[in-house]
Amino acid sequence: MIPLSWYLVWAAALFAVGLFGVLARKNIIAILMGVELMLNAVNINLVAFWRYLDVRDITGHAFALMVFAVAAAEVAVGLALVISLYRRRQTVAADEVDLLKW
Amino acid sequence: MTPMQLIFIFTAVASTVAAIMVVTRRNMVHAALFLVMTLFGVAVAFVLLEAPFLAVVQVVVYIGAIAILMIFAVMLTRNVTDDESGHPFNANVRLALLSAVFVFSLLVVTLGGWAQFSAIAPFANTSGAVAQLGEALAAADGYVLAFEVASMLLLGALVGAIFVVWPRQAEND
Amino acid sequence: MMDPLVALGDWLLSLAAKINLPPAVSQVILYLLGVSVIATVALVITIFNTWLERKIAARLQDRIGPNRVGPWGLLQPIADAIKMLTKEDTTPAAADKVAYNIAPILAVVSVLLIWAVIPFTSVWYGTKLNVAVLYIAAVGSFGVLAVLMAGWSSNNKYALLGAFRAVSQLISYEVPLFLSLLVPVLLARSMDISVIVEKQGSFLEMFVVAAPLAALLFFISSVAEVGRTPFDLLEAESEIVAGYHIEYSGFKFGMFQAGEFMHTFTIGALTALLFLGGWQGPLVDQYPILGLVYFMGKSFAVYFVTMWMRSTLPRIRIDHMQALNWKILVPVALVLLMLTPLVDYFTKDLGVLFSAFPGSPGELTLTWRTAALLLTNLVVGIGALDIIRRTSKRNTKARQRFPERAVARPPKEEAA
Amino acid sequence: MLDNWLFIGIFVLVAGVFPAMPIIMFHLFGPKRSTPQKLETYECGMETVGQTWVQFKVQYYIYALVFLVFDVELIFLYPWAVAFDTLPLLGVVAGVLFIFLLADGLWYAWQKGALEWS
Repeated sequence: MIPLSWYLVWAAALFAVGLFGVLARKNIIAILMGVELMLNAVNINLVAFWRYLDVRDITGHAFALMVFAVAAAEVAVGLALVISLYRRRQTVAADEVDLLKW
Repeated sequence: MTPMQLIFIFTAVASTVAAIMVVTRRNMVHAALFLVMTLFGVAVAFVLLEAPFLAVVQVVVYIGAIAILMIFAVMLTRNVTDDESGHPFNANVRLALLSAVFVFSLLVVTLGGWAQFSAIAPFANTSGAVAQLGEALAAADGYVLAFEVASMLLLGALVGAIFVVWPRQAEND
Repeated sequence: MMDPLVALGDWLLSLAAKINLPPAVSQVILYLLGVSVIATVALVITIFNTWLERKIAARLQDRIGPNRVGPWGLLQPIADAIKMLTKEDTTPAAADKVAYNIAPILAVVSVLLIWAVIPFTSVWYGTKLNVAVLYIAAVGSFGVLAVLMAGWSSNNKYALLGAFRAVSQLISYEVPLFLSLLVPVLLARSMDISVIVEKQGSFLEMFVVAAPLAALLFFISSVAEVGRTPFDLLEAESEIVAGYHIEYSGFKFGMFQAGEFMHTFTIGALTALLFLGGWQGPLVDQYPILGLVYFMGKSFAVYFVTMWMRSTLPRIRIDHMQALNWKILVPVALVLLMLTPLVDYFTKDLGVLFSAFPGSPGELTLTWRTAALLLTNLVVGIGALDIIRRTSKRNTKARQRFPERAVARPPKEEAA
Repeated sequence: MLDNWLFIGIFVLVAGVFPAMPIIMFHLFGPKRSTPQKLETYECGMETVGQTWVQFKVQYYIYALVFLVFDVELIFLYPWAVAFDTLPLLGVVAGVLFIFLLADGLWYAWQKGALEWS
């Protein structure tokens, strides 16, 4: 059977890859994809803890569902901002949009 | 090595490789398709964890809706100069790689010190999880508040996103 | 009476045990056989349906239909397949090769996978999932992905535009589809299709009686999901080039067509299972094999309605298509979903009130509940129709201010 | 329970092989007489003008957006419907309120004119 550690290490790897995407990519949509990867890694952990620690406690499931809702809301608003930005500035590169820098 | 372990390793490796492709591909549509692969791998993991409800939810929400929305956004914003040529990374790529490796090793080391790190799943009947979840979501001592807050959050997201993306009169000409 | 297929499975398992196969391996082999049988059945039905559809469409339009190849043209599908095999397989030079080749496969897979959870009789089924309804929804989302991949990878303006239109139609109609799928789940308190079928034992227990509006919403939005007439504006062959599969030829194009045909029949099967009681029917307890007859009969009845619609209704316009979805189907489904649980909850214990009267309380509850739900459905449906009629009256008034110009009217009598 | 999903997994593989087989066979044995003209993008015989990329309407995004929000909200409702028998009145009302909030979002989009296809 699969030990819990496998899931945790895999989730950590996905989280790290997502983090790299968020930090390194220029394209804002790619950054949002990185965020999705990180949220998925969190979800794997939540469900793995539910399965391996106490199945009767449904908290892991409930919070995984909340993560789905948050991910959907984040993507909806984030992509709306990207599209709105693109129509005004003709760019989707994060480092060209630094009006809020100062 | 049991067949289940083999399936897990295959899934984990495939989806991690796909995730690496997601963050490195220049072509954003390819990145989105690799994202679909990764998300499907996570759905398989949910099945292996005996949470089939979350597995199908993963496919419905992520592949059926979020990935489609992403591809739509990529196509709505595709810029001729932006995706095929040029560097996909910003100036901090080395720093980003370093911090990603750091976070990964930190997580593994921290979790490795935990007593139940290599626990084996207890034998349990998980078939009632969906009904239990539904009950918990609507129970006053459960997550009814989170349930309604999720609804408000999504309502807010919908209203906000339409407000942001809907063209104003001045922009139309 | 022992079921022949179950007996066959047991016999194969015992045979495997005799030659010392590990039980896991024999299990996998048995599943592989079962899967192949189900997939083959689905494909054979699809092939038969291509003939049936042309024949029935022809009769509805006062034609004869295929009648040359074989008796009654029965071998026509085989002739079509051979024709398709002799076509050249072209991949446009500018296409994205991998996505271009995966898309047609995905289009078929997304429909074929639904058959894994369809119960044919009480004992013949692929598998029982406790999340089967959501599984069907999940599998459908791969179909959307296939359309998007096909359109994008062709590297063709028309294909991409067609894919965008197709996807916006597909995802729009998924909303009322999911909403109306929730009603049978709510009434059966289970997402397992086998359980949903078992709850519809008698005629009055069929969910189409308790929730006719939900059944109608489900049917309309599924027909739109397939993109059949009257919702076939994605590939309107008489108006635009072809939609998202413009660059596909030969067998790859055939895969999209096969997926569409299979999907149409699958909708018939799903409607039969979720709302018409699937394999349930008289005498099915004694002879489980009768369930197959009932299930197929109901499925083909619904399938016939889709064909009927196809050959009689004109194509809908794209703005009407979106308006029908967002302004009629979704609001109606939402109102229905708000009322159904309330009515269900308050009629749950109604039988206790009437327990003084003769007749068993349990049955009485069921009848009362069904009647209350039916009434709710009718009120919502008639109310929606009324609102639609009133708003459309407003529209006719607006139209009267700008009367339609006659295109070809004969000169008036007095002028002559 | 994993048994059922083993069946689904095998079904996924077989369902992939079924349509792939004729395509591969067709690719191997089908006629191939391609010319550069044949492999050009099909645009009714005209030369292709410009990039494949064309400016799309924001409308498409709005429909996808409303779909996404409805999709996620419905996911919450399915377990609620499964557990319906055990719910107290408060739970039932919570679910109905949930659907009502869902309807609110649609109403906003409608009022905003975001649902019109223009």
